[in-house]
Amino acid sequence: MKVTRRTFFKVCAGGLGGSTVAMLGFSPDKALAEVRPFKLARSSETRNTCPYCSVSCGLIMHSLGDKAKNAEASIFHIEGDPDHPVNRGTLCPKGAGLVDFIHSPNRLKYPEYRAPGTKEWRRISWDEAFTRVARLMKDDRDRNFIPKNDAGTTVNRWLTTGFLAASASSNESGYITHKAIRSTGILAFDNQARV
Amino acid sequence: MALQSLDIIRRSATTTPSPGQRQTPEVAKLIDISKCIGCKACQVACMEWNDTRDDIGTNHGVLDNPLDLTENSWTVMRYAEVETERGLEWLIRKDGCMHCANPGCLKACPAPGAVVQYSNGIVDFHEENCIGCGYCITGCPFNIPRLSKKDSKVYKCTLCSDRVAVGLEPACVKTCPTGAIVFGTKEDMIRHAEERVRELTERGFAKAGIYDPQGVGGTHVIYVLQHADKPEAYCGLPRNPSIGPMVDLWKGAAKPVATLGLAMVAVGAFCHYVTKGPNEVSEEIEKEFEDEK
Amino acid sequence: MKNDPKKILRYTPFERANHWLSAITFILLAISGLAFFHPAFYPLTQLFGGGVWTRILHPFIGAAMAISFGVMFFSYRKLNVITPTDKEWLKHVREVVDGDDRNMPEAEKFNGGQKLMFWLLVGCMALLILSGIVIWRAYFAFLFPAAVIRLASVVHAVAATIMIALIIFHIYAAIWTKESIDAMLYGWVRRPWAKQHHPAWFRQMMGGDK
Amino acid sequence: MTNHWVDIKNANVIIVMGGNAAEAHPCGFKWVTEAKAHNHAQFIVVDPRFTRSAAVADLYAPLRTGTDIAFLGGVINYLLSHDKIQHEYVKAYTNAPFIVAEGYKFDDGLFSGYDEAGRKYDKATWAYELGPDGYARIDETLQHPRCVLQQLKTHYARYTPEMVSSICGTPKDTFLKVCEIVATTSAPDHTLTFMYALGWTQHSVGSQMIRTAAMVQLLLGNMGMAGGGMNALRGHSNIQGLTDLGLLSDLLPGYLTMPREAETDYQAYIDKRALKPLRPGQMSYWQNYAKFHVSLMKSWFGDSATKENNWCFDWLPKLDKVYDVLQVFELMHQGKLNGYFCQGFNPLAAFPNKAKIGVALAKLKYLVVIDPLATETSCFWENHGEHNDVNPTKILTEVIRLPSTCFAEENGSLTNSGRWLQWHFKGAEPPGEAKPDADIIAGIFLKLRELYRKEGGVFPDPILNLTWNYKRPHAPSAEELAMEYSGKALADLPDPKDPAKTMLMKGQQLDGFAQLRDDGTTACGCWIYSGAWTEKGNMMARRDNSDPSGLGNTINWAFAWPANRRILYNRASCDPAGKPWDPKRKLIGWDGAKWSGADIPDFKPDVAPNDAMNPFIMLPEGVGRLFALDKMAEGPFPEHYEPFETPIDTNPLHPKVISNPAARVFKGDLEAFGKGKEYPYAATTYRLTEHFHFWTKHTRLSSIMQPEQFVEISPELAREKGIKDGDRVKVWSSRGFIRAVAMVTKRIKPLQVNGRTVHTVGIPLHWGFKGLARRGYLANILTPFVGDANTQTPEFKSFLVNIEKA
Repeated sequence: MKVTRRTFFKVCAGGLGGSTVAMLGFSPDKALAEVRPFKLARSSETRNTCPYCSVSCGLIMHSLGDKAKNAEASIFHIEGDPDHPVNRGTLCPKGAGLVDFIHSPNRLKYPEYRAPGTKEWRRISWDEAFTRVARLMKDDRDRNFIPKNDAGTTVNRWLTTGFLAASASSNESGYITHKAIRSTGILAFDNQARV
Repeated sequence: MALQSLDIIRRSATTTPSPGQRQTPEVAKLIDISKCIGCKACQVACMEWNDTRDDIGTNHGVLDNPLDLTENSWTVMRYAEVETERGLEWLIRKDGCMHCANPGCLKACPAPGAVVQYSNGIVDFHEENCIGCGYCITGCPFNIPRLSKKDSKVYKCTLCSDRVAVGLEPACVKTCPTGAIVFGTKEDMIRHAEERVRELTERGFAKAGIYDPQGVGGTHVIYVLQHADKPEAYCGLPRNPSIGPMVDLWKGAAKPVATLGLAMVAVGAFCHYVTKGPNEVSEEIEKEFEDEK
Repeated sequence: MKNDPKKILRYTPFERANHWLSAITFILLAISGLAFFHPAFYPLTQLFGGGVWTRILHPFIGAAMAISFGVMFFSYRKLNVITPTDKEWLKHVREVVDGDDRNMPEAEKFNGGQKLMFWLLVGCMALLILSGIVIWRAYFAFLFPAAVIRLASVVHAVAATIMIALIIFHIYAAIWTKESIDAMLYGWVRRPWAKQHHPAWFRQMMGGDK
Repeated sequence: MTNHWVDIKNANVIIVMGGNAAEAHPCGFKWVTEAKAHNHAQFIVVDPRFTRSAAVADLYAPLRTGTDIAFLGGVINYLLSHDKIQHEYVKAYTNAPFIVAEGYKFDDGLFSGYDEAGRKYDKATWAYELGPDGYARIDETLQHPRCVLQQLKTHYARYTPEMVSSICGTPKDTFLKVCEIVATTSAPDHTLTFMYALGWTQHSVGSQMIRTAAMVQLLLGNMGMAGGGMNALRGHSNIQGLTDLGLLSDLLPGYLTMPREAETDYQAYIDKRALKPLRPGQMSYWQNYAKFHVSLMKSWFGDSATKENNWCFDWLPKLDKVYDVLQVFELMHQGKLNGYFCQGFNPLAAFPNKAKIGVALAKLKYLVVIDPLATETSCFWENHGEHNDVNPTKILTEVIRLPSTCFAEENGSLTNSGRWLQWHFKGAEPPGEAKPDADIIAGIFLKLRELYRKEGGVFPDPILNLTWNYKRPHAPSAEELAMEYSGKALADLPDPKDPAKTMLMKGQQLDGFAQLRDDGTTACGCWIYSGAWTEKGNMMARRDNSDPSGLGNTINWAFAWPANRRILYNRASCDPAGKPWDPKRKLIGWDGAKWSGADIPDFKPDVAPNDAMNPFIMLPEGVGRLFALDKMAEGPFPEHYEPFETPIDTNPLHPKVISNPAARVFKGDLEAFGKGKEYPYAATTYRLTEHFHFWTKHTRLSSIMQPEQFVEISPELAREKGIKDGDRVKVWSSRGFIRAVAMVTKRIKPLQVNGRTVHTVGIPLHWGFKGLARRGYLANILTPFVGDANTQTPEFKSFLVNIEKA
């Protein structure tokens, strides 16, 4: 094919024209930028207390959904409660990252059982779990409960099972734990107060 | 169109004026290093609010972690153990975008609307317009923007423009346990900073001062430094930051000069052709070879 | 296509193909580079599929051109050694511009102007390659300190501007000097053309001092 | 805390010692920065490490770990010898004028009555001299050679600045500078506050460290004052609550104490605790013990608890000794325990000597773990290479792991360090099948009760008769439980002022513990929490943060125990005539008829000033104790004893008695203590601000902030050992080793102690073999199995290690 000078010019002119058209604004332009939409605009807010240290900062937890029947709440953001007299809206690095604690991949989801000498967990039902724990407790208590000491004094204690209580659980959990555990006669009872 | 778009006073790679009729108060974030305990709550709150998560890294023999700003860490604490006349001092600086009044990133950016500046002073990146060239990194006097390995767009602190737009303080400001980071109008922040400098002077920090570098037109993130005479002691805070001659030349004079120059070459050529006509083989030589035929 | 047995071969097919490869890549580079250089040219990114694609493609096209230009450089570097004749030629360049080449020293395959152009392009190209690597964000920029990147950005812009100007000039010279484009398109030139513009080369091709 | 977080802003001088508030309690620490900014407060940090708290301090004083008593004893000596005490306060509100019984003495490191074989004291001589009226004798002139003040002077005269510097390694001028600043607060209108935490408690002499500081506060007249007090910054969010609720071997809710096996008689049990006044006109509030105890038993056993059966006194187990965690793990290690429950607790990481803990757990028949997270303890049988090198097939413990909810998924209250009970609300459903702790306890308990009901068994009475009248027995609600511990009337209660009127009707919630009775007509699960849920509703959920006094007491925010009181001993903020020591910080005042003001008065509201009643109403003598009587295991005055692992292998004060003579040490552990020759470096474990115990390594954000285990050493030690910043090092004690990254920092300084250089190795403890953060060694691999003589809190803060490049 012989490209004459004329055709060459035509090609060049075409290219130039095309780019000029583009430059004149025929190309799709982007919308003028604006700030990211505010992510809490309609989230549900729940008041809570930071579970880490004993400053007990006030929290506001923001969750998905408006608590309608068909929506399942999931907390996606937590920030300090500005009305709280101690933290006044602030949070420390641990508290500011609480949302990742709630959604930690290491959260336990189901009761699990590890048989003696085995290498893995087996998922069990709550009923199985409670039944097994109660059975172990009763067998041990019945076998080792000490109603009277050597001197014949009533002591009513059970020393072969112990209980370590949580220290980030609520007063209500703590209270019912104390009540239930003491009723069995357990004395090896402690919490995180020391460590 | 949302109202905030009207607050844009400057837009990268745009030759026509931005809408600028609507005025909002000029804001500033004040970081008082003398109150900072380096707890990193700001780092966490930033990631949490902006839904970014950096890699779980390693320890490098320092408390700093992540070690540097990344596309996911828009702010990091930098720790300097400095011996001064007062003995050992631990100067801990929250590093991040300074939101310059005269932003080098915006100047350098070739993509229209990828970097914008609002009338409240916030310099924001709009990643949907970002082409990933990294010119903003070249233009920034504070070495702030970071290119994402995932999407090849740059990211940096937005000063929580989304929060500020609805009347909230930035996430790092809200979370700061000791009130080392405060937020308000720039005027109020300067006043607050002056009070802090007075108090520090009383406590024996004779050279306490405000860091609001004028080389970039002032910033919308300002520091109170115990030793304002030694900004470098704070993990290399630049003493007199400015956009710099190279970037100025590149994104300043060079643009019109070069464009004009090229146009003149083209026009010159055209004129030459029109005036002098084509350069053809002379009749004489043509004849010479006609003989041969 | 040698349609006239009396024509002289000026450029081999390979040379021509490579020249046009350089030319095309250069044009693409110039368009995309200008798009980043000045907002007025930014819409040119549409030709490449938008800003991001332009950013991605530009350095790769640059790498392609670097290779093709490199080949040209090695093929022509000896032919472009500037001789005293060329210097003489350059002293009389105004006459050429005025369209009067009667008193010019005899040009070889390339005249003094072309040789000067060659070396200027080589210089620009070298600067562009070097500075281009420094500012290639995706792969190399993180290796360099900010000050070096800033300098490289300026060097890249300046070298590119000069090179575009040179190429505009080069294209114009080709348009102005009739039949030059045919030479690069088809490879063969008419003998009168050769004698007119490159007498020394013409003689050499004719096998003696005709 | 005797005071509360916001009150710190009222201080003139703040000392953070035995803690690192900026790092461990950043949001509470804000009130330190507020005090500095708005109250011109001086802020002092005393710590072996230049901490994040020190970063913002006006003065930092280094000291060797475990020598705080020497430091504070030196402060006491300075205050007494420079006459920088609040005289009027000391005379009226402390036992300084009280005369100590004859026979009390202190000699060469030991107090009178020491039994070396039993490692304990006969405390008979640690007493007041009593008059014929049964009251303690006092000398108002404070000159009697046996009065407490004179004894105090003699005791601490040995703690000279030179001695302090030699023991602690604190430069003498720095120590004196601290003393000078502390002394400024002896002015009645100036206060000092101490903020401390595990840096004091986790020593073999931890309780005495705290006591020494409390004595400083009494001498300076800072107890009961706004901006003063002794402020224990508790650890977990509800460790205060769990302690208040008595979840400890020897406690019942509200600091009631469990009976010992020798206490066979109910009335004797009560009488021993219902202390009679030791001075005329004193309140001695524990006289009401029976009311609290009977109401508790009514709450637990309902109608089964009757006057006739001594309110089920026999149903409470009787202690033969205290079963603190060290004791329990010692027994477990001996194979004497079969079962163990860990509810939200990670003992494999949290108790000293991990190797011993691991072996102990493997001897159990069953282990039940209730936790929201996959803890190391629940996985103690898993092999995790170098980090947990065990053989699962050899571990025959049955492990049951039960998922519990986290804070966000339940309602309830937490008690903060300032004693505020604050209610929180559920915001989302728990993951999978996780259940609230209360439901899990209910599930186990009801199943156990069902078995006893069906099969019978040993002594089932307390189990079968425990009150369990919750609307949904398997899921008691937090609201029901809160109402139960707050207490209610079991019969119509007459108004004590006018018996014709009814104060409360049967079934109504009590207004507070003042309404409790010992006749079985009130039930209250925790007397000090009484009033948390009244007929007006849930006081813990109150949200009025108004602060009319400006002192930050916000008394309508949530509920503070006791009786919503925000600052304990606040009667002591006024002089004996009832005028505030500092009118600018007036907490309460006498209005002619009663006490009232910005806080709830910690006093009998209608007792006028200048009456004999003194401010410390819980104590039989009504005054603060500079001399502790028999309340402490190792002596009535704190004495410096070296940590059980001391780098100097001596005690400069008394080389014959080096470490706490009254601390309990188990056989085998004593022999395992390291000596300075083999393990030359003082080590201390601690927390970092980025993490919370072994918990946040499961949290991505926290793991990003501090991903990998490290230890901190000084540049000098690093040079000696050829260690560079960022190198991996091995740190070992006589119990095991860890490997970690070395952080070489100027923030840890070698100290000059007893004529030689002592280096410190700092060991943060947040890593383990589970979690999102990089795997690491549990730091308790290194720590010694010995605790404080009074509380048995393990000595995590002072031990010996060696270090080398790994």
